[in-house]
Formats: sequence, structure tokens, C-alpha cells
Amino acid sequence: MLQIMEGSHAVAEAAKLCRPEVVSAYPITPQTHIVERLAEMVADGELDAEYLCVDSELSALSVCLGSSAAGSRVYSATSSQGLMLMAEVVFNVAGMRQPIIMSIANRALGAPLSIWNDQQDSLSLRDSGWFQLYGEDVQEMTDQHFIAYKAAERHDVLLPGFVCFDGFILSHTYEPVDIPTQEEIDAYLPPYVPYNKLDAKSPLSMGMYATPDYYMEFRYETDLAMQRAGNAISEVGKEFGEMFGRDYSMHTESYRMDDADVAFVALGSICGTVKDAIDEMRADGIKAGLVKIRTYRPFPAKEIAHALAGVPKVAVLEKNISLGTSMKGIVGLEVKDALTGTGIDVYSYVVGLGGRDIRKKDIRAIAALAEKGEGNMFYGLRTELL
Amino acid sequence: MALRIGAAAAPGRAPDNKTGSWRVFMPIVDMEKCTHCGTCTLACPETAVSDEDGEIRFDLDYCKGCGVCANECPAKAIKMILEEN
Amino acid sequence: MVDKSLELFDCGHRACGGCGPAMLARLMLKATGENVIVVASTGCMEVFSTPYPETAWKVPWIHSLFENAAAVASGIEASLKHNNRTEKVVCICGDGATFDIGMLCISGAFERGHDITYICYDNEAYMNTGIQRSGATPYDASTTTTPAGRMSTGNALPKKDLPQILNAHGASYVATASVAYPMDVMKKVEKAINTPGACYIQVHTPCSTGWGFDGAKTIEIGKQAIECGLWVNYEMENGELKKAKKILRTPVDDYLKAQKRFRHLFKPERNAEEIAKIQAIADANAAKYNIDIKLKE
Amino acid sequence: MTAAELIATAAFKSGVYSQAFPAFGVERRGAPVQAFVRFSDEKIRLRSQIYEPDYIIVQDSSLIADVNVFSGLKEGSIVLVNTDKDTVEDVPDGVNLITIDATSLALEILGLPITNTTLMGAFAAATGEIGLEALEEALSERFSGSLAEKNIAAARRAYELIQEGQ
Repeated sequence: MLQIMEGSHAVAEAAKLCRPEVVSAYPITPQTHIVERLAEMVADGELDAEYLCVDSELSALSVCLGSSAAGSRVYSATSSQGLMLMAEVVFNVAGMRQPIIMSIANRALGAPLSIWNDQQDSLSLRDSGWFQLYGEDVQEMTDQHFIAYKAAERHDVLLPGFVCFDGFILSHTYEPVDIPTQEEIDAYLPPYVPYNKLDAKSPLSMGMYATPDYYMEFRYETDLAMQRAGNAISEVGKEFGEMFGRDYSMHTESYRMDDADVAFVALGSICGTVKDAIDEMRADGIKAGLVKIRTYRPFPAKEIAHALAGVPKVAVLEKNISLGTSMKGIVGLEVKDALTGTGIDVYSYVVGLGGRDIRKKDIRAIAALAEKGEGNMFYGLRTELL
Repeated sequence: MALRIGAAAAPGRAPDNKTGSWRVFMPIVDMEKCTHCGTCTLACPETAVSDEDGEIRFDLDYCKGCGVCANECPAKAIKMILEEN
Repeated sequence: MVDKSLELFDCGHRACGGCGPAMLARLMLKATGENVIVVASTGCMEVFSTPYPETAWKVPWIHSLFENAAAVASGIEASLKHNNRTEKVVCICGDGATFDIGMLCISGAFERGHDITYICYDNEAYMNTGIQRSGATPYDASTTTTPAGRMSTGNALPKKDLPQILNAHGASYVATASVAYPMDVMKKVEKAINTPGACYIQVHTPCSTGWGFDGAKTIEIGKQAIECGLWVNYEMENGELKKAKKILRTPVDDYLKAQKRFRHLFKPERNAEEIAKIQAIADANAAKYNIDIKLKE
Repeated sequence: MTAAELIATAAFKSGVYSQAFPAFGVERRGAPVQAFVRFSDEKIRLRSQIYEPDYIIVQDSSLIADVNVFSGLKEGSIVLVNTDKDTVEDVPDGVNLITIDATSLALEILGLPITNTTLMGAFAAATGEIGLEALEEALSERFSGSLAEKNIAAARRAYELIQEGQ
């Protein structure tokens, strides 16, 4: 049943429905409403979990790692600087193959300090071994939590995952969302069965060190697991669709891509604005389309190449910057790689950094730039300041 | 041997590494002097000294020859001698 | 009760001969028994005991990172509590991981009061990376980052008083011990794991490689540290000093002379001024913990 | 933001899609803030801020001197201003101005100068976009007990005042 709710509260509801045994997080804007709501749920007895208020994000994810290793399903959430403070643990959790799910309310990184949205934080950890899902609206980001746990915990995956959504733009927006019932989620998401578990009845050493004779093979195995995570996300996304009517079997969503002359590629909330802009452009005879990336890690290169096949110009909207690279955008570099040999022109447009608003007219202007072959640039700079 | 996910391992493989080869000096015990006080068995960092059936035994597969047992023996019953190859 | 015959730390590990921390690992597990989960920090002990796939630990053991053992232990304890499990949670971490990089996570864990025992194996420097100074390095010790030289007499800072810091967190049991006294180590570990809440034990574990002495003398050096008052074995319960090992104190000279890390205090000639400062540290310890045995005239 | 949330909730209860979000800032209590609401028969995808609003609610008329609150208004737009005066300066031509002394009303009924609910009632009456019933439903979800009753009373009173005035 649809109800109207703040994005953060919908995420908290989703986390609760997944029945985590331990929740640990450190407050950071714009993630705070999620963990405040979870703390309330524990205080009110709605959620039977250990809620640990910790000293830092470093401790928050370390606590989660310990609980997960002891066999519990765990949950955390963070943003921006918090994710950076966690970074060492982020890589460690993936290497230790603990299927922890963490919500990322995307926010820019300092300096300069900014509490506002872009996606630099999670995209900067693209190589950490966590799969990454991005939601376009409150419904999608809510559903992605159920999918993430189910995929992560599969024994052919055993990898942690980020569920990412744009800070403020989605985390602080009230909009209608369908929250499944506990019975429904219990039927969808089975209890967590750990693979490696700290247990006195069956001793195991976890997180050992590997000499050069072993290290590469562990990294190789983790990469294989990441590839399998793609299949798993697709399969459990399809199952989700069968149960709830919202299908997530695809890692991407194509919008009005038939006969498109210019295609946008983007992640997250900007996709809604792009869709509205595309409708306007189409009405004006400009044949534009969108390929939205929902699963960014593992990178669905084949699916993207298929979706973009035959499109002359591709404009990747980047809420990030890969400083010192030719394209300037992280995602564009990967899209371009996915399209190697096709002759398709791929351009990155750095937009919306640090909360700069993005409007339909901006999207239209970027389409025009792509048509002219101008790209790999910042869009929307206040040139009077430069 | 296949890798275990997450660089995890069950106990049991450490003894594969025979640290006895590190040794230069080896312990010998004079059972006439030994009082079975237990100092050597407790002090050994290698778990390589045992007191079984009235005999002090050194597990030379693992004894690194550090000499803590000899140094600490209150009865001076243990000596370290240069080991012949 | 402690079962002295129980061996849960396997042979075949790669510690140096006469390793103080390896002694502690054995003693600690004799005291905990099998119903325990051990959390290790990155450090010498972790490296010498767990090269994949050869773990020396016959109990559940986990290592995550250098600085986060106390937080990982907190998470394990929360999970055990949630599932009514009975294993004790014990951290075993070096002094660098404890005094320096791990302080944040330790402070949080002790503030929250998790039912964990945190044991620091204190060998007074970063031994794993090659003997660099830590917050536990004693005054005037020469390390690779505080080398003695023409303009330096070694480490210029005093050893941080970590037991008092954790005492101030409200820890129910805080103790110091030394591998030179194995029965005392086991007794204190047993007491800590059976005391509810976060407990801390700091164990002096001489390091022959880092301090510069013959590995046969690990225990001897440990005893000398206690006998001169530079290391004090004591227990604090609920914030109060309960017991400190009484001694007939000797001058600090013999303890210092026995180790290369203090050699510069005696060559080319005895540095009376610096040694007097170290003696003053021992004197202050003796006064603070009231450890001097008073003989009748 | 509370007013925006309540309007979005009431609109949703009236059977349309809605979206409310703040102009995310670091402002402390008392500083000027903006919040936006969209409602539509279709699912709302647009995420940009609102630059050409159909309606503007000004909760504190003293802001008009400092902030260009009328920016982007079109012919036929409605501006609802909380003021004890009858007129407001600088309202663009073609824009319908409606004033209400929401502060006095809130003080009278709630005992507090919190104008969210009175302005909601006024907004419902002025625009016809949300029904009084949906508004009351939203309020009774948000507040409980006598607080809900008082807020509903305040909204209803404002609703009636505006209706009488039109």
C-alpha cells in the first residue's frame, strides 16, 4: 500500500524489515534521519536489535564486521566523510567476504566542506569489493535494500553492498512509497546463514594474512564473486518483481531509447529529471533517451553496450569528478570502455557537484553539446567567479 | 588445496611449519636434577617442552633453541648445547 | 579453574626464539579455555601466528585491522548477547595498536562497557614494522624512530599511563602483569573474563629482538623490570587500586644495562643525569603503588 | 518543512502524487528557509528545485524585505502571506495576493506562534488543491490527542476565514 514518507524513514523501514540483529552507525548529515529512526524503533521495541552508538564511522563498520563474523545480519548507514573514515574497513569487509549492507546517503567530499549531494563518496570506493546499487526514487532505493541483502548473503556471492541514494534530494524528500509487510519480506528474504562464523564449537581463524603465494588468488576469487554478484542481483531482482510487482532483473533501465540520437547515462535521482527533459525534447522532435544505471558494481558493461548500441552520441551525467583524467567523469570512462570498438562518441559532463541544482533546461543544453561533439567538461560553472 | 573464502582457515596446519630447523643450540635435561616444577613447560613459547611419565621431553620438531627453559630452570637441570648437523 | 595442561596455541608459529608475546598467547589461552573468541590487531603476534593457512589458534580467532580490534570485539559481543551465546570475547593487541592507533575504538568500547577483555601485549614499541617508538616506549629507549645520537638520548617522552586512562572510563577490572610471572598472568586473565563489563590487562612481554638481549633471558629481563620498579604489577577493581606486587627494589642500572636499547646510557661512559631521571620514574612508581618492602633496620 | 510535508501528505490523501523537500541548508533555528511541494496526477520524477511556482506561501512577511520571495511567479499564481496587514508591497502584477494573520490565529487557538497548520488551512481554501478532510487526516496522523484537535481547529478556522473572504 502506498504511503507518504520521508526517504530516510523508508530506508529505516526497509532496514528494519530485513531483521538486522546488530545496527551500528555514527551520525552524519544527510544520513542521520535513517539511524535516528532505527534507534527509535529499537527504543520502542519495534525492532529487536542491538543498536550500538559508537565513537566514529571507523568503529561503526568495525562493529558490524565483528557482528557479521559472529554470524549476525547487520546494518549500517553513512555518507561522505564518514565513508572515507571507514574506507580501510570497507576494503577489509569485502576481503573478509562479510555480506554487510550499508546505506549511503550520497554527499560531496571536502574540501571545501559541503553537506550537499553528489556521488563522489561511494563512486570513489568503486574498487573496494562492495557491490553498489543506486536508486532513482524513494521506492527504488527502498526496494534495493531487500535485494541487496538477498544477493549479498548468497554463498556464491558473500560480498557486502552499498545501497546508494542522493543525499537530501532523496533522503529528505517526502513522497509516496510502498513499504512491504514483514510477512512479505520474511517470505522473500530467508534468515542469514553464515559461511565463515566465529564459533567456539567449530574454531576458525578469520582475516589471516596472505603471503605473495596466496594473495593474488584471494583477490581473483573476490573478483569472481563480484561477477557472480551481478547474476545474483539480477536473479533476486527478478524474484522481487514476481512477489512485489516491481522488477529489478535488469542492472539498467532504458527510457525512450528507441531510435535515440543522443542517449544520457546517469545514476540516481537525476534520472527522474532527465526523463522529464527527454519527454519535452521528444515533443520538440529531439530524439533523446536515457540508460539509467542501477547496478554500478559490478559494472554491467554488456547490458550498457547493448542498450546503447547504434546510438551516435552518449552523454554521461557525472555527479563526481575523476580529477586529472581525460574525461573528467568516473562513469564515462567505464561507459566508454564498454563501448570500445563501436564508434559511439561518449562524453562526460560533470554536473551537480556539492548540491548544485540540475534542471530540465540543463539536460537539454547538455544534449545540444553532445550533438555538437563538445564534452568531457564541467557543465553549469559560474564563469563569473573564475 | 582450494582457498577458503575470506582468508579463513581451520586450526591444524601450523605444525606443518617445523620450526626446529631454526635451532642452533639444543636443550638437554639432567633428570637427576629435575624437580618437575613445571617452569620449563610453562615458559616455552613453542609449546615444545612436556613433562610426561616423569620425563622432560623436548619436541625438536618445533624447539627453536631459544634457551628460556634452561635459563629459567630453578634446579639448573637444563643445558643448551651446540647441535651437530 | 585454569587448566595448565590445556594447549590451545599451536606449535609451528613463526615468532622469534624466546618471544614474550608468544609466551603470553599460550598462557592467555590456558586461562580462557576453549569457550572464547579472540580478536587480534595487526601486529607481530598476528603475523607470526596466522600466515594463511597455518593458524596457531585452536580457538575462534579474527583479525581485521590495526586499530579496530576493540570495535570488532564490541560487535562480536553484541552478536553473542543477541543470541544468548556464552563465549568470552578477548582482544590481544600490541602496544602500538593499543596506546596509539587503537585509542578511539578502545575508548568507545570501554565507554559502552561491552563484556570484553582487552589484553595488550606490551613490548614497548612497534616491533612488527621494525622497532619504532610507540606511546608505550619507555623514556630514553632507543628505537628506530627515536634513535640515540649525539643530540638525543632516545625516546624523549614518558610511557603513557594507559591503565589509568581505561580506569577513568569506568572499567571494572584493570590489571598489569608480566610474562615473567606466568601464574599471575593466567590468574588475571581468568579474573578478567569472569568480570562483567570491559576489562583491561596490560602484560609486559619483553622482546629480545627489539630490546636487544638474548632470547633465553625474556623472563629474566621481565623480572628485572619489576624488581627495579620500572614495571609494576597491580590490579584495580572498580577504580580502586587493590593489589600491587611488593618488591625489594634494586637500582635501575642492571635492567637498563642488560638491553641494547639503553646501551647509549652507558657508553662511552655512564650518563648519570639520564639514568637519574629513569631512576626517578621507578621511584615515582614505587611511591604511587606502594611497592617497596620495608626492611627492619 | 513541516508545512511542506503536511501539504504533500494532505495532497497525497486527496488522491494525487506529491513530493515535498526542503531547500537543504545549514540554517539554524529562526533563519529563513525554503521548502518545495509538487503534486500531480502522474508519478513525479522531476527532482530540481521549483523556479516557477504556482503558489507561494510566505510564513513570515518580514522576509519580503530581504528575500525575493516572489521570484518566478506567473500570471494567475497565488501568494499567501502571513501578515496582520491588508496589503503587501512588491507583489508582481497579475499575481493574486491573499493575506491571513496566521500568527494571531495560531496564538489564539494553539497558544503558540506556530503557523504551519493555519497556513495549510488557508492554502486549502485559497487554492482548492487539497480538501479540508484530507488536511484533517494528515494532521491527525502527524499529531495526537488534544494537539491534533487544536491543529485541526486552527486549520479549519483559517480555511473558513479565507473562504469567507473570497
